[in-house]
Amino acid sequence: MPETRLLLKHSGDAAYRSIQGYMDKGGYAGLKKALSMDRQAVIDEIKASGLRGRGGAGFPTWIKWNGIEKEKTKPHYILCNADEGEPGTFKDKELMENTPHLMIEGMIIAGWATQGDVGYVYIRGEFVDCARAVKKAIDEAYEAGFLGKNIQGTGWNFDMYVHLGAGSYECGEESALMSSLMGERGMPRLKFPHAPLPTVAGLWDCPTVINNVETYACAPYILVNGGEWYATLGASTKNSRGTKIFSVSGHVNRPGNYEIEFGTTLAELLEMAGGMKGGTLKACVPGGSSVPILNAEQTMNAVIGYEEMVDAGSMVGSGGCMFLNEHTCIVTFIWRTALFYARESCGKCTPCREGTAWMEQILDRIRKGGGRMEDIELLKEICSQIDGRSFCGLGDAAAWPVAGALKVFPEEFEYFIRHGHSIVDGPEYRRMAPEPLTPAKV
Amino acid sequence: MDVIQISDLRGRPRAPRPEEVNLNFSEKAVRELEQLLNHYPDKKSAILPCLWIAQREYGGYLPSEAIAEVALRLDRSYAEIEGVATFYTMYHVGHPTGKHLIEVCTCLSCHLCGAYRLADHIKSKLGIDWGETTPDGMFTIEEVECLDACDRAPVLQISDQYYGPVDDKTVDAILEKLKSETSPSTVRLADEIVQAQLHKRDQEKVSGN
Amino acid sequence: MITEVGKDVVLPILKGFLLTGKRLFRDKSTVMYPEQKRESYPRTRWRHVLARYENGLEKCIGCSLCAGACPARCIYVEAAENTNEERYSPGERYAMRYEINMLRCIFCGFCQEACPTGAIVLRSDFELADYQREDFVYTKEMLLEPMPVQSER
Amino acid sequence: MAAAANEPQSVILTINDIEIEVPRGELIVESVKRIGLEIPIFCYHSRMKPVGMCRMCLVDVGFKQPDGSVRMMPKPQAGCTLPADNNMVVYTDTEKVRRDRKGVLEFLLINHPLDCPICDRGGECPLQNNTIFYGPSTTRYVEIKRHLPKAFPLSKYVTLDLERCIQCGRCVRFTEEISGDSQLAFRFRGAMMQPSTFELTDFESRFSGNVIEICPVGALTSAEYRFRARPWDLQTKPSICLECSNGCNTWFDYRVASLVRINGRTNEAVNEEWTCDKGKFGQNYLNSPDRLTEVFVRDGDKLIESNWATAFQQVSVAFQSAGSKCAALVGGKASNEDIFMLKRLFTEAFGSNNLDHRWTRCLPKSDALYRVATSIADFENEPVIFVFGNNIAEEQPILFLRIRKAWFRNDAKVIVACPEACEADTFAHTSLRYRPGTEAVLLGAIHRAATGAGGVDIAEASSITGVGEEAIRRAADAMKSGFALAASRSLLDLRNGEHVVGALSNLTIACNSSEKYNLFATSANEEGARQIEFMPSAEGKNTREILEACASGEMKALWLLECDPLSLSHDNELVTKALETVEFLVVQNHIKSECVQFASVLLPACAFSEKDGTYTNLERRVQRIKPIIAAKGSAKPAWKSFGELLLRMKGDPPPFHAHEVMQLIAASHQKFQSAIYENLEGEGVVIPANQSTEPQAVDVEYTAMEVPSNTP
Repeated sequence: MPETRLLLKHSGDAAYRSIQGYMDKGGYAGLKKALSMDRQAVIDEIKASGLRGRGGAGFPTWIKWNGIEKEKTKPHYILCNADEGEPGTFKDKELMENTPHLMIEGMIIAGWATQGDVGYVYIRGEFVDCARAVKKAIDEAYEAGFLGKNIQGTGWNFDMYVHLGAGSYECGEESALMSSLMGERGMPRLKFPHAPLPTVAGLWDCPTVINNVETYACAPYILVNGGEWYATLGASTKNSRGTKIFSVSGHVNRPGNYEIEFGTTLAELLEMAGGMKGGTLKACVPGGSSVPILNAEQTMNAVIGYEEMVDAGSMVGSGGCMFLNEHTCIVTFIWRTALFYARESCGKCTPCREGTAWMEQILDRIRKGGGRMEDIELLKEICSQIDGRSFCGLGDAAAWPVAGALKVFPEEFEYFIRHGHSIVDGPEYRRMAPEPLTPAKV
Repeated sequence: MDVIQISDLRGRPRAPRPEEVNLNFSEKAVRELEQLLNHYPDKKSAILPCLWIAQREYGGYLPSEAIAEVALRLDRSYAEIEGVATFYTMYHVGHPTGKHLIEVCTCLSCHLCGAYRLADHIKSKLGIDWGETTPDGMFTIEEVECLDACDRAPVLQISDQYYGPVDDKTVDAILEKLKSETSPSTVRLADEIVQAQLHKRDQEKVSGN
Repeated sequence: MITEVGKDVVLPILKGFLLTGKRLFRDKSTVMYPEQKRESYPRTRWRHVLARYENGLEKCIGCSLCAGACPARCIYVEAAENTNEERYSPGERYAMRYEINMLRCIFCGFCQEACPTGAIVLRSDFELADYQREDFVYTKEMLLEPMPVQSER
Repeated sequence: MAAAANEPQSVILTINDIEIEVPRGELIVESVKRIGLEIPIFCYHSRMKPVGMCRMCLVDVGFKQPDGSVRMMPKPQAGCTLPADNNMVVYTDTEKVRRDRKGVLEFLLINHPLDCPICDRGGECPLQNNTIFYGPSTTRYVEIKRHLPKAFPLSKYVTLDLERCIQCGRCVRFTEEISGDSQLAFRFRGAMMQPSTFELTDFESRFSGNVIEICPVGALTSAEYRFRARPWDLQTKPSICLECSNGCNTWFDYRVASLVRINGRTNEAVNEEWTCDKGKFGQNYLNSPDRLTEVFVRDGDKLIESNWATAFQQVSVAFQSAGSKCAALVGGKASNEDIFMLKRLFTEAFGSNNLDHRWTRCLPKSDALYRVATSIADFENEPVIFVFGNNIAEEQPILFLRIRKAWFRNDAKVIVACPEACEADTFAHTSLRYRPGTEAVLLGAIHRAATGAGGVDIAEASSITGVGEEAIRRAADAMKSGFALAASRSLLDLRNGEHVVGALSNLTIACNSSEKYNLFATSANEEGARQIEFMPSAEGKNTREILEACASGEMKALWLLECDPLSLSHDNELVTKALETVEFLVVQNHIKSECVQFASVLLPACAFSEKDGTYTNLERRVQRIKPIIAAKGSAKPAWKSFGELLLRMKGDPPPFHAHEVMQLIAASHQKFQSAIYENLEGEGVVIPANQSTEPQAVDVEYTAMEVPSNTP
């Protein structure tokens, strides 16, 4: 299947960033339509579309929207998770920079559907460009009367603010993001069934809708064209509907964002990105750093879809697809992944705080040539002790890639431990690996 | 092993009393904070934005006076503010950075595209290691986790700008350009972040009240 | 009658003398204590000693585990903190007072077993007799090993 | 979690195949205790909000499906955060759960220094215990452990060892949720996360001792207890704290007859399980060399060591010759038994009624003004609380915790009126910072604002007190439909104390809250002395009159029991003159005080840890103490010495045991009948209040007083 540009259709168009250019291309029509509809009808439309959360977990969006109390007793908040931090993912960045109004329109639609009062766009601190673009778009939307008091004469008031983070991957986890927005350390909060859902008690204990940038950006299209139309996209898959932006990076010729319909294969995606650079395909991390790694054979057979990817041995995740060429040392790559999680663990729960650091220490030792054969078994054990035992998903996300790589590329680890250096070598490998390089040949 | 004597308590520092804290925010900063407080139902939520303001006001990092001032302005305890500030990597708590902070992403995609070799180049050129500052106080180089610009790997961030993909030559050019730059990039980044959160109508709201 | 007397009385007496007579010509097993001393077995458990490291620092850290393990409750430990100027043991803690009541001690060796640093050891010195009850409370100074010769603190 | 109104309040769940009924929303970790099981925990603490950080309490959870099958959840769940629900199925001891626990403990131990032999927590350490029961026997960790500062002196009382910390957050949550000072917070993140004060500055808190007790490892240890003993060296007995009038329950740990440390003992009605630093660290006087252990009698300029017989001889002669011109004053640390026997000695043997236990400047006659109606525990459920006068966190720290809890848990509106900045301001609904001396005016203004009549003009009061009109109205608004008053008798130390207290009483009457009027005692057994009526009857003299009579030479003999008038009275000049002038002065105390120099006879008394007896706390709860360590020297319980003196003088058989004294008290004071010793095990007994008639409004001058700048 070729690329299906929906959200990214006008991404290259500079005029599209301003409200005038956006409205010229049919922007805010979805919102206007929504405002003319009953609130429940909007949610039903989303339900019909089969839209699922694009942040990584793939939770059906309409359930969140529908979960907000209909009889309002407290302020309702609409929260946009723009704290994109997953290594390999950069789709939200492009969406916010190039099509900020799309996301804002989606948030206002969500606000209308759930009687929202205030919307917050939580953008990671590094994304200053995005924040500027979103802020400008919000200000424009106010002037055009899509935000503020008595929106389009409906009598409904809705405010929206930009909030910037300050450097923490953990804040991309929805409850940690709420903690961070409320001025706390970005640590996750108790989740259902241990505490009420955010739709019941989220920000400041009030009902809160929280979605990813891409999820919100889909809403205007669904409203304009109808949920049923949206559901026709990706109909070849089990339960994944619509389009998904994949951020392709690594050893490919044309890294960038590619929007595809569900049901496309990873091989087609690789082709869109211009094929491999510097060697043949060795492995692929299809959905951001936290998903299990696939080898070349699995990659070529994988179909993109929430359930289909699980069958292939990995996950859609947030769509950060990294292709690795034959000169990549999997051990070093996995060590770097583990280092990322050890540095970004918030420290709240024991398995993640201690386990991620321990895994990193072991992999670092192996990478420096001090590995022991029993380390492989130990790493597997540690992974199983973290997976599912941690407070939030970060622990699981730290364990999956390590466990996955040990399953898919056991020979690489064994070779490294036995010989004290990597199975791959050459200038390409040396260009990648950090100091100190393994002692054997370099 | 050195043991800190329990009996050496007389010299222990105590936290400053509220009246001992100097409030150094400029008038502009106070006004900005006032506007930002309008965004949230409680004062606590403004901790992150307020720390950004403080980082700008105190010259690109957060000395203990800055923490104390933020705590006082938002009615929180010092320890809590310090806890929040030390959690996030973009706040530089306690010690100043160089005038220009070069943040090199070495995470997965950048690692695949040779970020470590690039970092080695910068390190040897400036003669410093991760987290160190050049003797003239111009540059600090820091390793950061994924900046989410993997399509431009290897990428580095200076102030609010991303540079990528970069190689040794472009890095040299960037460093040259920065040397002539007068305003500190750390302050500029904090300022940009504060400005990005100040909406047009905030001013109206505050002045309208 | 007479034969019975001979069998039951005289014969055993003669047998006894015979044994004594035989032993007369063997080597003597008696040692001339205290001039002579018998060799003790390697695991003999007698008088306690507080050991030192090679650099002269005390091994005892005053953890009181020996006192906790002691079934006779005969050990008393009071700990204190090392300072950089006045250092008795490595780390933070040392035994300021260490006393064993030898009258109560049953030499079971539990203290040695409980000791995490191998500081309290039971050695072979068994001459523990004394004249005053008070003298049986062995203090830390009495128990400590002498300083190793070559080292300086 | 709030249950919907129409849902039943209890749920039925299955734990390890045993069905039990528990209240809706109860946490699993509490529910399993009902069937005698225990889930290992570190971060969970029943008095704080659950956080689920340590993951030690992971259990297998599933739900019964309508068809009867059980669907287990794919991941283990934290028992400390999971509320019980219908159809829930919990397994606490499966192979999987055991493996998870082992895994968590392995993680916790990889960076834990295992310096248990020198750790003060060793032997009573939850981490040790859990490791023994659930943990792995060896470690697979071969890397270098994390190294951080050890034995860092966080404050005078608390030592921090960051290597031992398992980041459970109990201490951080304590300062946030319970004590409210937020002195501790986590710094940094991930593996380097560490609890600390702001830049490791001094840990300034009134309740810092509690974090030592709740720390599940030896990360926070007591600087005073540091290396003084191991748990197995210690003997532990229950006791009561006498540092203020709260009567907190404590564990008294001692070794070879000397106090080593004090820990909080659970009494839900009094202190829950908390102690304040005054109570936990302020008891070292028991081991002090200043303790009075022998009898001394005066010989010219010198006090010479003597014996009880000589002392009794001299005392009986002196007091008999003084006739009714003798008096007795007691301080706050005398027990009910001491006070009662002293009263008996004076009324029956000396024929004097010059007795008093009050040391305040004003000594109002009306008993109604001394009322205490609300119990400590009831404060938790009061919707509106008016804290008036001095800093309550200073005077009654544990009561302060209750009031804070009322706000934290139940959203109570707390109105704080205090002349200086105080801890209660941090959660006050309205904070009224008045100028010292203007108490009555402020109360008058609130009275006017709440009732629209009486009191004083609000605008005028605002300018006198320095409290904004808006604040006064806001406070009055919250209070007018009823409030519970928390004020202490130190208000009577004000020059116009009687008017201030009268104004408080009038305000409660005006707001229909006279049954929630509380004027709390400030010292340990002040309330007990009041209940035993250790006060002058009609012809007797009160404290001030006694001191004046002593100073003028009219009073011939004075007996001071457990008190130091020089520190208790506001008028040191008068006290010095009185003590110098009075002919015969008996000082009976457990510790040498300044007035020893004036004494004719010095009698040693037992401290609370050495005697049997009862104390009555501010809510009239009678609590028992038992002798823990032997009396020092020839000291004896004060009541015993009074009994012996009574025997000498009147031939009355003396009581041999404290419970006999209590029976005597009960016989002469009806309300003590419930407080006989058999009833005093456990939480103690609250004795009924005096039968008083409906409180009447009193005439009050709502005027300000000049306060000399040097007195607080």
